[in-house]
Amino acid sequence: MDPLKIGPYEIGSRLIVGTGKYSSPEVMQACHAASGAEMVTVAIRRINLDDRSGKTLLDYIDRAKYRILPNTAGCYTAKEAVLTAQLARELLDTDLIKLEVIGDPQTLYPDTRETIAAASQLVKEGFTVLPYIADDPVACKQLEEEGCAAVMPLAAPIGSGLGVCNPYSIRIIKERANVPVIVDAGVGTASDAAVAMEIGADAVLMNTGIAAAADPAAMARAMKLAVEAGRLAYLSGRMPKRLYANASSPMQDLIAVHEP
Amino acid sequence: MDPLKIGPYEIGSRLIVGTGKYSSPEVMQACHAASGAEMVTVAIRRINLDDRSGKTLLDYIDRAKYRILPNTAGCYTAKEAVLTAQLARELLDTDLIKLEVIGDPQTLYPDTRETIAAASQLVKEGFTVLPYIADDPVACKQLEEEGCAAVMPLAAPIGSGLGVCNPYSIRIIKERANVPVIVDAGVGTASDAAVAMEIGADAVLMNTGIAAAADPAAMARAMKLAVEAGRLAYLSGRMPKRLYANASSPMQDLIAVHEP
Amino acid sequence: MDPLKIGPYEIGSRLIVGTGKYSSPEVMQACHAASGAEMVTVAIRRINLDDRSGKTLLDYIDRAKYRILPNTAGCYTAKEAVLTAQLARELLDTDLIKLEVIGDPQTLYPDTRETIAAASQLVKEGFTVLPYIADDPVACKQLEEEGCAAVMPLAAPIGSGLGVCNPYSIRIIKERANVPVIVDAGVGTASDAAVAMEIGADAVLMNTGIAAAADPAAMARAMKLAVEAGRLAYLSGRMPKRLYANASSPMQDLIAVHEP
Amino acid sequence: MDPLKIGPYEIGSRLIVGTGKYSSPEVMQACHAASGAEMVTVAIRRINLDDRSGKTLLDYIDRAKYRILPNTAGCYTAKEAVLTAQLARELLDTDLIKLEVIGDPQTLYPDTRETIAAASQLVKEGFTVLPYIADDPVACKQLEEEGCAAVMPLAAPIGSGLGVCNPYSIRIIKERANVPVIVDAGVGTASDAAVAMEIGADAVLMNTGIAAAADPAAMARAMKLAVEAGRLAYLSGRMPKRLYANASSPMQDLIAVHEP
Amino acid sequence: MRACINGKQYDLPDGLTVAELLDRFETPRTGVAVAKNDRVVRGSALAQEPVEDGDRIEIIKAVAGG
Amino acid sequence: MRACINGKQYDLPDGLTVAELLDRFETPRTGVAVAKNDRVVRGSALAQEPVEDGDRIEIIKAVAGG
Amino acid sequence: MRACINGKQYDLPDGLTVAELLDRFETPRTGVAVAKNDRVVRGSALAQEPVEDGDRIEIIKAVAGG
Amino acid sequence: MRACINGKQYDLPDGLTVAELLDRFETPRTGVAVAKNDRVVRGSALAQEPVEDGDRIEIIKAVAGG
Repeated sequence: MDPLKIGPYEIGSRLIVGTGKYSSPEVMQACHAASGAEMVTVAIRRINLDDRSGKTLLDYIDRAKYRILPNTAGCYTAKEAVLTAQLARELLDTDLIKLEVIGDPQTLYPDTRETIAAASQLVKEGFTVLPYIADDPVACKQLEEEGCAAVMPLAAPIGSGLGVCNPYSIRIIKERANVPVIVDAGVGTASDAAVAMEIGADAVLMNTGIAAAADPAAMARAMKLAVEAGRLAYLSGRMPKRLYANASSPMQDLIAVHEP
Repeated sequence: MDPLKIGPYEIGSRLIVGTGKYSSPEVMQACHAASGAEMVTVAIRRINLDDRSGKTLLDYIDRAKYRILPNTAGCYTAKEAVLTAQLARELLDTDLIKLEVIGDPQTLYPDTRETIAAASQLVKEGFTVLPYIADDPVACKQLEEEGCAAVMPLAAPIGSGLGVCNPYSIRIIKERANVPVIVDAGVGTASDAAVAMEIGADAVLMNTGIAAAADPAAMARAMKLAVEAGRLAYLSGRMPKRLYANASSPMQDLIAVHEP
Repeated sequence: MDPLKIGPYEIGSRLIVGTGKYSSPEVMQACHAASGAEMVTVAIRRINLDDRSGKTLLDYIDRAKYRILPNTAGCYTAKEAVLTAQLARELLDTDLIKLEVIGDPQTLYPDTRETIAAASQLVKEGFTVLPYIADDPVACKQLEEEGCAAVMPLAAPIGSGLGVCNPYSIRIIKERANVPVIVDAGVGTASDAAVAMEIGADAVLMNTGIAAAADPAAMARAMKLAVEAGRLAYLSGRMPKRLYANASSPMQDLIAVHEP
Repeated sequence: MDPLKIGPYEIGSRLIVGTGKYSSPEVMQACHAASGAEMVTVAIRRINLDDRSGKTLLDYIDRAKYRILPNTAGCYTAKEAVLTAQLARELLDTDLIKLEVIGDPQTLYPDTRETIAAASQLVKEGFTVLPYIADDPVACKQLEEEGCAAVMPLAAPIGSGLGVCNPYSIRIIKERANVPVIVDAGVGTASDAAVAMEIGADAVLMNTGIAAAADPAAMARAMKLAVEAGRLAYLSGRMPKRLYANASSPMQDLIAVHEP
Repeated sequence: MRACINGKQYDLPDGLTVAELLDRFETPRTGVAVAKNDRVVRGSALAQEPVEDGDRIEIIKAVAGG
Repeated sequence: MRACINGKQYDLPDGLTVAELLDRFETPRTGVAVAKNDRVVRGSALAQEPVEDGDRIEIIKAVAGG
Repeated sequence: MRACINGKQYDLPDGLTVAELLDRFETPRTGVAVAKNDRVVRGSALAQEPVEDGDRIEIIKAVAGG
Repeated sequence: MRACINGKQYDLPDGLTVAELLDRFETPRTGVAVAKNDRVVRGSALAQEPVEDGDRIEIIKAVAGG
């Protein structure tokens, strides 16, 4: 597949996957491998001061294989998100940040104002900012103008698995964007990912669609194939749709039988 | 991908492709290779008695690689279809037949009565019958009871590229079938094929979706990947859908910032 | 609303309703009144020889207000359907018959072959035949050619409430039909009925969509309004769709404010 | 239909219509009458200092029949919108304002930040604010918290006629809202309006869907009926959907015929 | 003699007409229709139409349906 | 003195009121509203409100819109 | 004698076999199949199968199709 | 002196550095990052950065998330 450039970075796979909700770190590793992803997201949280347990998430991610994309999930304000991003940079030595500033815990929709404010600040501080945002063409354009390296409109609510609820808005966002459009959140099955890519999305970011499948590793591979299929179909130029039929076999030179 | 059994035959790919509408035999060969298909359809027509031209379609199909599925496209009656099938068997030394008895040239929808009558006759004559039929659960069940090796409901009119117009009927057909369900006709792009497979189709048969793409070989590969993706997703057990969000990152242990 | 001609009959309402599944005859009467329907369906069944109970269904239908459309629901063969139609004619003194020959009890999809055979016979006997059929343009055309006064393709399985599952097939059927197209079965809510009429259906026949609503009489009125709305919208010629916006207020002569 | 309360106002019709894009004031008046609307929108623009022409828009609106809802269409900033609203109040002696602060001229999507800022200011000044906004549950909730009397998420881009592109987001917005949800923009035909109301929208605001129809007055009536139908269906409690059939006629006591 | 009425075998006196059969079952004349051996018996013929040994009689009415 | 009326510069005599300005342009008093320098001028104040050099005046009406 | 080959009437010498007919039209033996009067003529029988007056002969091949 | 570590108040000896604080909690140096009063403390500065009365300290790590 043609590689994707996000700011200064280039990744060979257009599928970005999360690290959340897996039954075990080993299952997560199997899914990461099956997905073919080269970028994985992680969250930033307080350590448990009373817990001395050994292995941490990072022990299960081979950073030679996977570029880490820390997120600001759970932040409700620009200020929280900015500090979380700064800590992530210090912790992971990366300027990549998946900016996520949510407005409420039921829908996990972004707070557009806080997201733009945080993006503006983080860009000034030299971050490569990938903001999670509603499928709102104006908000996406404003984030691009603030200097974000990509925009990540949602396909559907985080963890809903509803797929691309509004292909029109995603298509409008893509047609007007000068940065990569990464469909983030809501992908539930392989065809959802293919649809997103066929609309023109440059990549898809998902977590629950893989982690919550009955066989996560098999679904991870399905998602890998679907993203490639959708990308290829987008580049191939699909046939035009028509209401009526159009024979694929010739309609002349047919044999004749004797009417009884 | 898990192989597909159709009557006595087993094929490794769940994508069956046509030979029609290609700009050249070489393009067709490239598409066949890219599709990974192991079964290709051909039509049966009168030779041109005045034409001495050399190469024929079969010269471009390596029968060691591709099993040939002759069709009865263009036939309007059971009698025409049966004789066409008999000629195909004589010509190609195969008992496989894609039974197609159409009702009119605009929609190319099948004539259900003639299709069932022809299927009944051909099964008696030892053919392995794959009938093209409407997305009609009763007609599909009747064809199965007549002894067809598979049923091939349409996703949309032949050559329309509309995709799976009625996922409910295809799902009902699959849930009740004891023979493979091959979605035939109407697939226009990769996600259409993935959707068909996710509903539970055992395979997809297409021609125009590949041949009429701007880059047919690239689309052929997209279709290959989409069929595999859809099959895997079907087997993987997708996540349940929900209207509201479900966080993929933990909602506790977030950092706090000092309110200004 | 413009009246609908079905064979020799003309009805003022394009909504035809059933008499089944109501909690009481009084609820049924309230729904019939609220629906504005002028034609109602009834089924034909054996009397209970041991039951001397008084009132029957017909006591709750004012035949001055409602034209009765008997059906052959439950018949699996042409022969059963024909005798049922003959008994209905004797009983109700009408040549109208909703022809229904089903193929199985789970999907209640029609048996196309038996339906066409029965239609052919009933037309010869002078019936005004309204056949329930799959959304199959060829079967619909064949029934028209057999002399049916209308064709009644299903929107979705009987009692499913899924609405118009395949608008493309219904549209094709309508564009090619020379008799009224009445969408029968599957309508679950008002917008389903409006969609069917906007596609061009000449009428809608429903039962469960009204009878199984929490407030059947209110839903009956909703269906009446929806059928009228859909019919009017179809006749009005809807605006063209476009992906991008088109201002409804002028974009010039706006006031200016002083930039701070 | 049950009346709708918007802040201190109550309107008997849940259809609000525009005054734009009509071929003549007389056609507009006919459409207003046919729509049954009690509230109509107007825009605010500079007068033409060189034009002495007589009649103005207001001469064609009977304010005893129609409550006027001025809009701030065309404004790109909160400051422009606020001054436009203040001028509208002075001009029309109403505190009602349809707040519209757009982000770009191609999509006419709202600028969420400017819209919220303007809403906050206008509420402080005692306006009854009805903001046009994206189908963004967080933005809608924030506008409610700012004191808006209703929220007006778009169904699709203004003038696109695409209908409710994302029923999920509208449903989420409605389920969480404590003020009326008025679906504004994008309705193209009657069933679109019915769908919006069935999801739970409290009203629908449209202009192009009526004005750009081939027969605007007929479409205006279609929209009136569709809004009523959708509202009634919503209140009636639709039947549950099911994949398989459910007979509406009894399956017992069928007649038997003698097998030949 | 025995006849099959609505799918059940009944022992009946000889020389019965369909009309008399309906009376036996206290079935109203109106609101019902009758078929004998897959052929409709017109209402006007009920009083003449004999019920004979082995006959299959269907007596039907209209019921609620969609 | 010069003032900007609906986005255009005009040379105007000194000591003009907004009401007089409307008269100059033969603009009806009803069906219009006026803002001066981003602040609405109430109808009751039109006759008193002066137009001064550099003022930005907006005179608006209702037009067809959605 | 006259026979109908692929829908067209041809005047042909008597006593012709299907094999000879194919040769006449310089039609290769492989890649084609033949039906006479709605019945397939097996390849092995082409040399024996006579073409007679009024026969309807279909000579077919595989072509591109979906 | 008292400081707030990850949202909880702790009584701590005076003159503590952030590095010493981490040691107190047996927190590994790697795989964590620290902020003091809403400003990140670089790893290289942990040993110098004092913890003072009323400080708000955040010690974070990477966890599974989407």
